[in-house]
Amino acid sequence: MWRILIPGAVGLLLGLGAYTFHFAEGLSYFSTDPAACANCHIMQSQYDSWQKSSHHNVAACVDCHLPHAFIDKYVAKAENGYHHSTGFTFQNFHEPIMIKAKNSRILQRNCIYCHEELVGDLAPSAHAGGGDIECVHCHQSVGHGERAGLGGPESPRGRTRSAKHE
Amino acid sequence: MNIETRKHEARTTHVRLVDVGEDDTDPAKWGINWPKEYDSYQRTVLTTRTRFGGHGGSEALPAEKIERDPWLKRMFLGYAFSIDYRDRRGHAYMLEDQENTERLSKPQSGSCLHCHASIMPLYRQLGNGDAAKGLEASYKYSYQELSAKLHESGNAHPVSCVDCHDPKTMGLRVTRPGFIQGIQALAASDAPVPHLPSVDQWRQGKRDKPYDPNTDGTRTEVRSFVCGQCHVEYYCSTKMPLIFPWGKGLTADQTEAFWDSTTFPDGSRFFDYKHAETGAPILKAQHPEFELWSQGIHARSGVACADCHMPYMRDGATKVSDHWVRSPLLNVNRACQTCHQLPEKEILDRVDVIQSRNHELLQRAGAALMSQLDAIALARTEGATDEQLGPALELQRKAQWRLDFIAAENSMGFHAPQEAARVLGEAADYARQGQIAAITWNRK
Amino acid sequence: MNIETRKHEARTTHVRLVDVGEDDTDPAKWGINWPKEYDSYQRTVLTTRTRFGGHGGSEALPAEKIERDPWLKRMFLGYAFSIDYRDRRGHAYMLEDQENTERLSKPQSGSCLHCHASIMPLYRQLGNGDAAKGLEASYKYSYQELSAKLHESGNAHPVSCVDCHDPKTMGLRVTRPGFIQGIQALAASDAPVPHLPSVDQWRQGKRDKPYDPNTDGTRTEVRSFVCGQCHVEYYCSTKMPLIFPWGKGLTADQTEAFWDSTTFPDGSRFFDYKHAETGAPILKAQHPEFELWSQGIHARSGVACADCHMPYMRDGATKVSDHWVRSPLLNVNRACQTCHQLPEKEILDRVDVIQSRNHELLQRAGAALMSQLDAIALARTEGATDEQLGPALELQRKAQWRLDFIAAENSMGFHAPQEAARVLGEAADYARQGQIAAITWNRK
Ligand code: HEC
Ligand code: HEC
Ligand code: HEC
Ligand code: HEC
Ligand code: HEC
Ligand code: HEC
Ligand code: HEC
Ligand code: HEC
Ligand code: HEC
Ligand code: HEC
Ligand code: HEC
Ligand code: HEC
Ligand code: HEC
Ligand code: HEC
Ligand SMILES: [Ca+2]
Ligand SMILES: [Ca+2]
Repeated sequence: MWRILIPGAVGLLLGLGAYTFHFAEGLSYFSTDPAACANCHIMQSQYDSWQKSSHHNVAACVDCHLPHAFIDKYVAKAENGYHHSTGFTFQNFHEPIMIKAKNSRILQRNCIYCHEELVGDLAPSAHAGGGDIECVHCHQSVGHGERAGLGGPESPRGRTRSAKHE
Repeated sequence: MNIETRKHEARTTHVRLVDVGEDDTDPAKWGINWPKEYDSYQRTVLTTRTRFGGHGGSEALPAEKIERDPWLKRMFLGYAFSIDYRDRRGHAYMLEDQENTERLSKPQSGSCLHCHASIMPLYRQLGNGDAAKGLEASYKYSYQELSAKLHESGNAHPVSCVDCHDPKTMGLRVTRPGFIQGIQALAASDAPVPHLPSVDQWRQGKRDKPYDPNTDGTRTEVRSFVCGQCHVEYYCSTKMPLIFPWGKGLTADQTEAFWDSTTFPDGSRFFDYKHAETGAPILKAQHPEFELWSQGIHARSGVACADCHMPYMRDGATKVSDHWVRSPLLNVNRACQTCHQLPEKEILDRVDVIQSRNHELLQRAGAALMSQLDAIALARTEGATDEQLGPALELQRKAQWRLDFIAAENSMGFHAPQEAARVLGEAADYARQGQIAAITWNRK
Repeated sequence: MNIETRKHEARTTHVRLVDVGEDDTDPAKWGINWPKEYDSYQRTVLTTRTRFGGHGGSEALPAEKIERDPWLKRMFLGYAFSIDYRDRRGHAYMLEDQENTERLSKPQSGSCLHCHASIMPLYRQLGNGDAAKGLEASYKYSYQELSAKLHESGNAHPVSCVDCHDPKTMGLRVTRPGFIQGIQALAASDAPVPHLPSVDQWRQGKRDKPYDPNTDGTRTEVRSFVCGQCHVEYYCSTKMPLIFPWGKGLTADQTEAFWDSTTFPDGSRFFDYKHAETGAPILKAQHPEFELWSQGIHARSGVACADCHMPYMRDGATKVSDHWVRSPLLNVNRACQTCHQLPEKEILDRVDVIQSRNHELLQRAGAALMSQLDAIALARTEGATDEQLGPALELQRKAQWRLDFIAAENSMGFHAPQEAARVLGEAADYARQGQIAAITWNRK
């Protein structure tokens, strides 16, 4: 009895997984094209905001959100791909979407990966929590502009980068 | 399969099943076209509660504020609010709660309906076509008379879709003559309004026609204006038409200056009531949410009432505004986390710190006022005359105005924490000065 | 080409040309290794001015605060601050300004140097190796004696690199025993410190050894701790060692409770001076920047002193911290605009609104205190005894503490706007209550 049920269940799960992953353009994880991320409308607002951000022509999604080291990249992709697909299918994730600690660390490493020369001389630190202050503590907006959020204000007097230079 | 349906939703666009027009005050009809908004709108019947928000008491009747804070009752002696003054609740109840308040045991004017019913068709009728004239007429009616007309005319609904939406375009708009006159007076003044850029723009323009919130206002501004139609300080009684005191600006001091420079049609000095104990000519402050919000950093940052009280919610692939207007603390992930990506608990803690400080200062100022009233009572027993107590009574008016401004405001200081604390600090100082004036009435 | 030179630059900055150690208090020597930071550090000699920040007066001498606000002088009567109390200025002057203040005409203790010189080697010497013991010893010396030792030992420099940096790693660290004892007492208490997560963590841990800011503190926290070594309220006189009053928490009320529960070695009640006019046992508040910042939304959001007062600046191919510690309003694009992407003018306007409200309330509370002093003086002429004036004098102590807490704090309320307003509101209320107590001294 069990012998039949369990493999059956497993098969079903696999099937569902595969279907979900495929249908949701999960395969797009193996592309670096930002549009691929935006295949999920849930990523749309980040996609749109990224296009307006200071980085849109120097960094794509994966440059910031996936490890640059080749192997990790595919691990992270598989992992995120799973979160995202299941999340997308079952709508059981927290909204607004918030970056997870693990992905914050990847992000931080990527900032430094590109800007190492610039920030290389910042003080080392023996302090709790490892040391670096997160770049996003001050540079929240580099990837997606100001966080207005859904229903936020449409730029009352320049809540935009350009305003910085008025 | 789930993903399929989502992709489908993403594509569907909106179709109208029934026509709606300016005279359609029944939300149910609009609900046929816009069921999602209507569903959430209907939830305003539900009971909600936060530490300071929503309402205590039973399903049937919200708790009495004047029993929770006895100093409130004493400060209102001589006015209807000392008879019955309760926690607010959801929009669905606005008409019924007004019809049932004991405050109606005193004569009240028809103007009261301006903010408690979907009254525009009735205003147009009273003003034959001109709603502003209709409002002006309405104060001469007793509440009961106008309420009867309202029910006959079939418009006895709480705030309804047509009050905030243009039935043709569904665009957001304001309808209330009280607000339109108020914001026009504000624009015509030179009070700084950094949070209303379109007013600054109008001021720099030709000024050939008055500021029009519906055409001049930005969408962000109108997302607050619609609430400013009602969540504001007002005069609403039987001596003159409803008025919003914005002609000198929106702060507690500027609105006080406006009332101080106002006289009744018979030329006598403006006040809302004479305090029953002391005889002071008191100004009553009512729910100045729009005014206090205007002093805060959120307003200045372009954050509108609707951003927090009607946040967008994702409904499948589309976004709808949550028409279950309520405390944002019941809805933190949509109301706050879109802008503040912090854990929900941290956000609630921050609000609690702000509200607790405000509550502490509010009680302190309330205690100061009570001491002043005691001192005046004592001076009377010592034989002080009205004239000798003049300074004390003027100070009571100033102190109560400030205390009530923050007590009647419904965010417990959140909408503008520093400004609320400043106003309460002044309230306590004036109350103590008044106490001193009373104690020293017989010294030169 | 260009890039190459930049890369070259980047690499060379790492290389150390000279060795530096714990006893190297001369910044010039460190400057050989880290010229960029040294250059900006040296700029602290420049005069700066904002509406409330930096200093007025001549190049030679900052303006007298006690002449700008006469009520300050009267509130300090009986204390050295009524003789000479000026605007602060840049770090470069801290030692010289201390040596030249008229306050030294009254006997002052050696502890004063804790925050005005690069004193650690001298402390180690006094405590044979143990700096904490060294500080403890220092209060027995007169200021002049210890200052002499400081000059002999060749450490007569203002705050220097070694005070905030570990010479081996250049990592940030605190050195001042006063701060270390203070933060340990705070950690040992149960006062909530949501802005210092590492303290909460330590509290949940074994607690086998005291909280260590240098190893337990996060980097973000240490970016404020280094300033908290000096920009804090303190006792620093001849009766007992220097102490930071943090054992019950950091708010104005909690630090007051700490002083109220403190006694002098001889068991007598703690106070800083007896007010010359009234005889009240007064508490003097000094620059509680760290304490007020702790109550604000920035602290709670992990925004450190250094974020605003030492923002990173691009210098060639690398980013360095601006060691020209000064008002961020002189540096808005770096100090604020990375986080607040608003026009500079808008940011300055927001600060001005906050500071203006605070300044208004400060003057109001100052006026209330002056009325209280007048009332006490009058009561004296009417023959009131110390005992009969007891309640009035206690209220003066409470009122002055709160007023001074915000007056001595140097951000004119910016570091925590609502909290500063709350404290000033209480100050005005207590001053008026004290006035009443004095007026009614002969009533039962
Ligand atoms: C220049 C770097 C950068 C690029 C390129 C970038 N992001 Fe981001 N992303 C960020 C930062 C910074 C955050 C905020 C992290 C935080 O708040 O701690 C973020 C956050 C997010 C989040 C979490 C939700 C949120 O809004 O905070 C999502 C989802 C996201 N990015 C998706 C994308 C997608 C999809 C793309 C490509 C279209 C993209 N990002 C491109 C830097 C980047
Ligand atoms: C299958 C649809 C889908 C695709 C394709 C997709 N995302 Fe997402 N993404 C989601 C969903 C759903 C979430 C929320 C998951 C959660 O919070 O658990 C999410 C969350 C995130 C987050 C923040 C949450 C976290 O795990 O830290 C980041 C960052 C992010 N996505 C980046 C990307 C990038 C970069 C790409 C393209 C390489 C991408 N996404 C492609 C659906 C998708
Ligand atoms: C794929 C490489 C890459 C990644 C990843 C990246 N950047 Fe950049 N960044 C650049 C380039 C190239 C520029 C433009 C040239 C310059 O100004 O240095 C730039 C510019 C900037 C600037 C200056 C312009 C502005 O937006 O103010 C900041 C700040 C910045 N990056 C911060 C970050 C942070 C923080 C992260 C991580 C969240 C990050 N960058 C991730 C390549 C990258
Ligand atoms: C930045 C978010 C925000 C904005 C913008 C805002 N509010 Fe609020 N409002 C709050 C919070 C938080 C509370 C406190 C709720 C509580 O105590 O439960 C509150 C309370 C209220 C209350 C009492 C709610 C209750 O449950 O009793 C009313 C009424 C109100 N606001 C109206 C307004 C109006 C009108 C505006 C615009 C003029 C406005 N608010 C703008 C966040 C906001
Ligand atoms: C036509 C007048 C009117 C308009 C327009 C209006 N309100 Fe109200 N609002 C009221 C009245 C009246 C009540 C109290 C109802 C009661 O207690 O019976 C109320 C109650 C509330 C409450 C308390 C709800 C609760 O559960 O305690 C909130 C929050 C609120 N309004 C916010 C808003 C916001 C935000 C807007 C604009 C989007 C708005 N209101 C527009 C008249 C109005
Ligand atoms: C300018 C708009 C406006 C006018 C005019 C107005 N109200 Fe209201 N009323 C409100 C708002 C907004 C609330 C909800 C906020 C609150 O309760 O403070 C409210 C709440 C109430 C409540 C429920 C809470 C309570 O106070 O017990 C009653 C009853 C009430 N009003 C009666 C009246 C009466 C009677 C009049 C006429 C004298 C009147 N209203 C005039 C806007 C108005
Ligand atoms: C107190 C004011 C108010 C009332 C009453 C009101 N709405 Fe709205 N409505 C809003 C606001 C604010 C928005 C957001 C508009 C924007 O940002 O453009 C909105 C948006 C909408 C939208 C646009 C889509 C969306 O959800 O954002 C529709 C459709 C809508 N409302 C339908 C209705 C219906 C149907 C009713 C009556 C059952 C109603 N509204 C009552 C204030 C109101
Ligand atoms: C549409 C964006 C937006 C929304 C929604 C929003 N905020 Fe804010 N909030 C801001 C901005 C902008 C500031 C000003 C500081 C800044 O410039 O970052 C701010 C400041 C604050 C502050 C610090 C200022 C103060 O008054 O102490 C608190 C606390 C706060 N918000 C809480 C909340 C809460 C609680 C909610 C939800 C009820 C909320 N915010 C909703 C954008 C928003
Ligand atoms: C979010 C930014 C911010 C943070 C964080 C901050 N400050 Fe400030 N600080 C200011 C501003 C703005 C002023 C007002 C400057 C003025 O009036 O010119 C100020 C004023 C001061 C002054 C007086 C400056 C002068 O020119 O007279 C001192 C001293 C000071 N701060 C110390 C501190 C210390 C110590 C900390 C940390 C415990 C701190 N600040 C944290 C922004 C900040
Ligand atoms: C060793 C003690 C000490 C330390 C550590 C210290 N300060 Fe100071 N600070 C002072 C003294 C003393 C003055 C006043 C100097 C004078 O007026 O002669 C001062 C002055 C200032 C001023 C006023 C400058 C001006 O131009 O008016 C600011 C701003 C300031 N400090 C901020 C900070 C910040 C931020 C930190 C930490 C990064 C810090 N300080 C660390 C003792 C210290
Ligand atoms: C706990 C640290 C600390 C101690 C102890 C300390 N100071 Fe200061 N002092 C400061 C800081 C920080 C400032 C700059 C902020 C300000 O001026 O309010 C300052 C400013 C000054 C100034 C310049 C502004 C003014 O007040 O005229 C003088 C002079 C001065 N201190 C003298 C002294 C004397 C004398 C003592 C001993 C009785 C002393 N200090 C003890 C930290 C300290
Ligand atoms: C405490 C705030 C803070 C933190 C944390 C921070 N930065 Fe910055 N960063 C700044 C400021 C301020 C500037 C502007 C400097 C200037 O304009 O001179 C800046 C500038 C930059 C620039 C642009 C330089 C230029 O003008 O081209 C880059 C790139 C950058 N930072 C990257 C980073 C990275 C990567 C990290 C994390 C390792 C980081 N930052 C952490 C405050 C910060
Ligand atoms: C009042 C405290 C203080 C003093 C004194 C001080 N620094 Fe710093 N220093 C800091 C802070 C804060 C940072 C930022 C550390 C971080 O990145 O978290 C810093 C960072 C540095 C760094 C790392 C790179 C950078 O610029 O961020 C160097 C190198 C440095 N300082 C050198 C010096 C030298 C040389 C002196 C003496 C001329 C000196 N410091 C004096 C507080 C101080
Ligand atoms: C490292 C980031 C950072 C820096 C630097 C910073 N802020 Fe803020 N600021 C914040 C955050 C976070 C909040 C809290 C509101 C929120 O969550 O958005 C805030 C809130 C505020 C507020 C509203 C709260 C209040 O106290 O009224 C003002 C005003 C403000 N900041 C001004 C400034 C000024 C002026 C400066 C520079 C002197 C500055 N900030 C520097 C991050 C920063
Ligand atoms: Ca009124
Ligand atoms: Ca002290």
